[in-house]
Amino acid sequence: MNSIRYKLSGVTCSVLQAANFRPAYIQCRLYSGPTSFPDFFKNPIFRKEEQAKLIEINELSKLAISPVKPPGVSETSSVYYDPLVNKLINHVMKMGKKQLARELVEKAFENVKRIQIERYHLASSAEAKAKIILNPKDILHQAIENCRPLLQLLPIKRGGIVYQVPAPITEKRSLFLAIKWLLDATNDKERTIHFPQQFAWELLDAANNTGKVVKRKQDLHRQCEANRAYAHYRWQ
Amino acid sequence: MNSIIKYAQCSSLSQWSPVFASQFHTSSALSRVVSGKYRITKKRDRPLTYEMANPPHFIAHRKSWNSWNTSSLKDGLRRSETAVEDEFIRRFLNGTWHGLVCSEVIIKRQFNHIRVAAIVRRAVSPTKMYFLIGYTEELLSNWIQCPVTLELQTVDSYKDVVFKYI
Amino acid sequence: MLSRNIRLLSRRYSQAVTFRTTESSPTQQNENQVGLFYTMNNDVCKQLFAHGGLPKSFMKQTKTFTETALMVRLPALDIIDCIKVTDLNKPVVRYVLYGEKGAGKSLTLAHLLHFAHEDGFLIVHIPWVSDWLRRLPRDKEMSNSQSREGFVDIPLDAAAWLLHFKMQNQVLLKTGDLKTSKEYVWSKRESTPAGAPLAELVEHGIARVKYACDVIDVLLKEIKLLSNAKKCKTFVAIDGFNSFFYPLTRLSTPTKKKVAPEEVSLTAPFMEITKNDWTNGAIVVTTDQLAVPEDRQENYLPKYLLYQKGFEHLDPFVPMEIGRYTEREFLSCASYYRDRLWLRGPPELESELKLASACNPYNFMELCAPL
Amino acid sequence: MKMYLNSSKMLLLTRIALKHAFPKTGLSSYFTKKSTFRIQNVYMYSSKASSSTENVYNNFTDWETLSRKKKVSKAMKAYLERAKEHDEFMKRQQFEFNIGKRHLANMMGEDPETFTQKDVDRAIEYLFPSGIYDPAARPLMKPPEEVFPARKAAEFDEAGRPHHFLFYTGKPNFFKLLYDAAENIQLLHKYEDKVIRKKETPDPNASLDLNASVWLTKDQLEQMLVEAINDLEYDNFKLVMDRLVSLPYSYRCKEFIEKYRKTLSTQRFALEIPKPSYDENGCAFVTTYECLRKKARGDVTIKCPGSGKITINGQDLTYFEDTQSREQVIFPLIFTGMENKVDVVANIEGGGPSGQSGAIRWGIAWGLRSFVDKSMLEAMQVAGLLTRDHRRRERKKPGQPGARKKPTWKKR
Amino acid sequence: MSVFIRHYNPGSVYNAKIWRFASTTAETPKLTNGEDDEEFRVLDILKKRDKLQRRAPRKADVPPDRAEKMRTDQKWGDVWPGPKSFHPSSVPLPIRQGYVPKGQAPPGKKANAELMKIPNFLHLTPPVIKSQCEAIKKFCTEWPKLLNSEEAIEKHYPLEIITSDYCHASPVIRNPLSRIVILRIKLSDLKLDKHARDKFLRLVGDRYDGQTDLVTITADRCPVRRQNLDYVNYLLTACYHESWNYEDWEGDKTLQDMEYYDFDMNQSKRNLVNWHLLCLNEENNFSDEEIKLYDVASIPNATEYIESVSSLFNDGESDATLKKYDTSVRKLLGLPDKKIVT
Repeated sequence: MNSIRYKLSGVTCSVLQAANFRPAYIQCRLYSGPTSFPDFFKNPIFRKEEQAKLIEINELSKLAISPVKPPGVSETSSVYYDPLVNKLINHVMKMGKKQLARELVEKAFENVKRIQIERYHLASSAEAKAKIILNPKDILHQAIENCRPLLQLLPIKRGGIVYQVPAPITEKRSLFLAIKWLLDATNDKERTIHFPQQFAWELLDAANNTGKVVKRKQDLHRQCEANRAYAHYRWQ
Repeated sequence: MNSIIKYAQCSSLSQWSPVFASQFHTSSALSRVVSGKYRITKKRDRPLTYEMANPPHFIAHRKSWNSWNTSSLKDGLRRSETAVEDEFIRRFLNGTWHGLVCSEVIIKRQFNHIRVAAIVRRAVSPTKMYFLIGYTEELLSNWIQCPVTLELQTVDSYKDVVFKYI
Repeated sequence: MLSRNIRLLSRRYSQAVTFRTTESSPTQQNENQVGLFYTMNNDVCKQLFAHGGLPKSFMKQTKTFTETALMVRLPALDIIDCIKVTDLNKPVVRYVLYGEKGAGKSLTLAHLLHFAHEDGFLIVHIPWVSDWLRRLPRDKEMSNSQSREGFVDIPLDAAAWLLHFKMQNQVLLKTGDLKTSKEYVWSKRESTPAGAPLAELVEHGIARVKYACDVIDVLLKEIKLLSNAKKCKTFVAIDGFNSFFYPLTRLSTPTKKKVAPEEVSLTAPFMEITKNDWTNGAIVVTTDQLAVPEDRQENYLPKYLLYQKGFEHLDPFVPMEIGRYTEREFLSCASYYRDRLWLRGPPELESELKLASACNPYNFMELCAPL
Repeated sequence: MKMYLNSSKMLLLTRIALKHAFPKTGLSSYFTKKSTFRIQNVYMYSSKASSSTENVYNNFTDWETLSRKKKVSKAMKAYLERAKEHDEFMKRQQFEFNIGKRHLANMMGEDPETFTQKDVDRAIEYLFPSGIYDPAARPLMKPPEEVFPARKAAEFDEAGRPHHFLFYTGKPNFFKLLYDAAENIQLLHKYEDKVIRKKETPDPNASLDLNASVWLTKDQLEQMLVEAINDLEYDNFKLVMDRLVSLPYSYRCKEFIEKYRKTLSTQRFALEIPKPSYDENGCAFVTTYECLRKKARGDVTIKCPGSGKITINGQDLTYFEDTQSREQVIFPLIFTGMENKVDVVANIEGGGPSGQSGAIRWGIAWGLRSFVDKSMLEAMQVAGLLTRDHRRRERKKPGQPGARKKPTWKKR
Repeated sequence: MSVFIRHYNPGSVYNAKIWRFASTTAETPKLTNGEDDEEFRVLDILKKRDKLQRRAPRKADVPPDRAEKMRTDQKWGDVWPGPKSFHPSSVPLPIRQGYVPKGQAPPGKKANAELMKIPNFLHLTPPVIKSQCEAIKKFCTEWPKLLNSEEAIEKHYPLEIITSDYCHASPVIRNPLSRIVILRIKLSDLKLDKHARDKFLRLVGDRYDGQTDLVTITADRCPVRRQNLDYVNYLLTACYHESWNYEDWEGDKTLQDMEYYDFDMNQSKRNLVNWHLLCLNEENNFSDEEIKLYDVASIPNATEYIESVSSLFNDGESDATLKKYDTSVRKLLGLPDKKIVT
């Protein structure tokens, strides 16, 4: 009897092999006690413009029925909240000291703003003044855009030799690399210069496409260009 | 008398005696806490009562206490004396009702009245059992200076008290 | 492009709410200028606040805003009226500014200094008392004073203060009618004759740093005499006065013994001058939680900060609360920041910041920094 | 000899049933070609409930009459014996339970007729307060069907012929379920083709919204089917049902799907929104007690015609120094745009700044529900402001530096 | 050595096929002996006689449970009069207790040691309690009508004596903790004038609690409660009378001892006088005593100033007292009033 049942289930699961999302089903609750939300809780949408989009395609009432996770501690729907800044703060944070990280990033933005206002006042003509971006958040977005790598090198072992194979990069990964490189560049400063000051300079350099981080990105691209011959190793 | 003993041996009474010869291990890895725990036998025929089936860390979780008195409360009185008396009562009962008590002895104290409860095997004639009841109550109340009453429940044989076999 | 029309929008928006006033001299300012900013011209500002008086963060703001603008607030106007009204031959009236951290006490004091300067007062101003008593930079020099044994001298700070005093009152000192009444002998060779102008006394103090503390002591006595003799109107301004009354200072004698404020040679003269036994002047003092360590910062009320001794020292004083921004002040400050490109974004940003900073001026400035 | 014949018949039967026992889904092509005729046959036979009128089965029935005269095998007799005995036992238990209930009602001095199971449990809890932590280990007096494990009714008749055509798969109910699902999928495919070819108009308004419910969990399914299911089979079940639901016209077999759906406790925020009560000078206020977050506990009162003043433990918003917790407190006010229309009074203790500000945030959001219109209520729900955050710091385990961090691996 | 009658009924090998059913075997149906299996009889060649005279266990004729015969409308109070460990045969309820893995039935009430262990309230069912209360009712005295509210009680019985008794399990009913006696009284009920109140508070020390205005005196020195009670009463009377008599050394009370702020004694009076004299630019060479005696009424609106200063010290510094102090100083110094934000 057993063999039949085995074959039976064998048959059905062979069909299922293709769509192998089985692990996703098992809700792992190895740890007793509520340290996280069960996985059928949806992520909150609390920013005004995202909600506006939802209302347009009147999706909101549908979502309102299913349970939703509460927004995190550092997330608010205020006008000056920016998820990218929040991510940056988390990257700067060490050993859970979020307040210190937030202060450092805010001081950096302040330095950026002071430098830009100074430049703004020094700029002579009107359109020179217009070119200067005053909002530090815009500068941050600009800097991140400039530092995002488009390709990455994957070490693939082929016949005993490890080749650096250029491969497409995901959105999250490129954002991570951009922020990481920015912080690396900031941290190899001399002792006497403080983090906010150095970080402000880095941001400004990256914003107008100069500076160490952008160079590092270009080196990576050049490397990828050089190794494009191995590109097909990705599939074997 | 000897038939009981013979009968007991052949039905491996040794498994019944409350204090089992649990294997005693000296090496550090194996000398973890084994008190109140029983190892699985090959033939899976060791009978366990509910009390023995639940190891000590299940007290108050799955099984309740055997002695009920106010000595363990905050600034309770006569802590050590009560413990010693309880132990004495238990040994006395196991001794006088030799081979008959097939569950643990439960001692409840209210003010100065002590109630001792146990499950006893119907292996002796009722007249003998009444004698034993009177005997224990009388002696215990003299020694502990408190009126002692015995509340027993009789059972056919050890098999009725068995909860599971390991 | 986007940022440009936002800037235009914010300018047009800020124009709607007037936040500036052209009336830049404190003497003429009155109620309808409350909540508006007036710009001090630079040289007066340099003259008054070169050696301290404005908080460091405010100095950075002035550099970024390329102008020093002070907001006209009610407590300052109140004190200015009181000073104008009191007839000067009555004993001196003492005002105590108190308020939360970052409520604007030092800036109100600066505003009053500007008024005193305009009104021709002789200014005796200590920018921050706990700089003397509680800040210990490496090169801080403490020595035992010669004239009064058992006291500790801080000659460098004294000299710096004399310089500050000279800078603030250079006009009055130059007119020369302030003479010393007595002859003072510093050492065998140096002495200042009676009738010498105060400027010379101050110069001597600056030159011979060793005697700076004694010079200050003498100077303040002289000022008292002069103001009693109606020669000059004196305006005493002390920021963080309550650190004089904290039981211990961070200074230590060469024998590494902790010093109480009474044993510091500079406290006595300033205690003297804050008494009300002289006339023809005004005293404005601020009590601040930041001037004392954590364990004495439960609340910001003056009697608590001044201890029993301080309170009785100043007793008939006028307590003046410096509160948070009112609705109008907050709006004008926000539009000023927008005008100075310090703040940008949609209008409801203001209501959010109003709630987040609880209208505390310093907090508001801090919150706007990264935006 | 008789024995041999008897068992051989059994073998024959098993081989037949076996061959047709495969569910349609995943049916490897090998079977379909060869014995399509047989499957219909078996198919008709299997739906026991539907009485098959075709006469093609008459010859089967006389097998039964034929076998009745046969001597029933010993195993069969033991099985029937056990089944009968079990029924008797259950009847006895039921009788004892009813008598016990009457006695208990009499003991507690209540009317035996209206003595519900809840009263029984409460009475037992009163009479036998065991003080044992584990609810399963406490004394209980439950009706027998809850106490004794459910057993399937007899599965095959005297002649030893199983009632269910999938009996020999070991889990007839479960595979029947998969079988029906597959069948429905076939139907929907056919219907889809009909819609495409014969332009039949699908029913426009009937639709199937499933986001308020989830598939039955494994043990609920086991309870329903009275069969043990392992994880692999449970995954297959969910997969098949999802496949069924994903079909465009799945609303046609809505009741089949609903049977295996467990509706989630719909966010009951919309249902009982507290009515604001009015204090002496007539302004409406709502107090939410029990605002929890991490270790912080407290309550928040919201007064409606207010001026946006916030008092926490008697102090202003400056009770929190760091801006992050201030922003958390004003988050719901800004989100609903009520920051100048509402006064907030909160007193809270325990936990740190982020715990306390989180508790106040939830309290404010929960209190604002009665001052806010429906659409904003939904917006708040989607923003997650109304969900109670029950997450707690996970305890540190012995032998580990933290709750989850393991000691660093040392080579030597 | 008592004689044993051995019963030995032949046959019926007890074919106890142990049914691995979790509930105690007493519960499960008794298996009937294996019926005449007509197949596979086990051939036993080495037929050993059953050496051991297996003594079948005595089939004591156990009377059926009392619970079965009970009527369902019986008076339960008579069946279970006092506290007694659980006994299955006299409790008609089919109770089960025991933790078992899922899918098994918990052990029944027969031979269930757990049910015997847990305390049971079978002797205190609601009807029994009601009947017992009825019985006791005639011994209780009725609560006096007048003492219907908290205030009435406090008015009539200001003095509160708190003693505690303990019940515990031991042959002796004595308990050392029961000797402690606590006396509690509201200070306002004691008729004390200003000086007496101040002295009483100094005597009582930290036994007096400011917020609740209660004096609590506890005594646990003496071994017996009665002695403690007398000691507590003695303490109260002694303090009370002591606080009334005025000793001569109380006269020279220094400034530090003052428990409240007295304007005349303090420095601010001196400031005021100096300030006043300076205004009139007279020479002030008063000594301390003269300053104390200096009558203040002559100084214009000084009284409001004095009262505001004392309230600042006595009622504690707060915005209100500060505002009062501000207005009074302005009036004193003749300054314009505080501008209010329009």
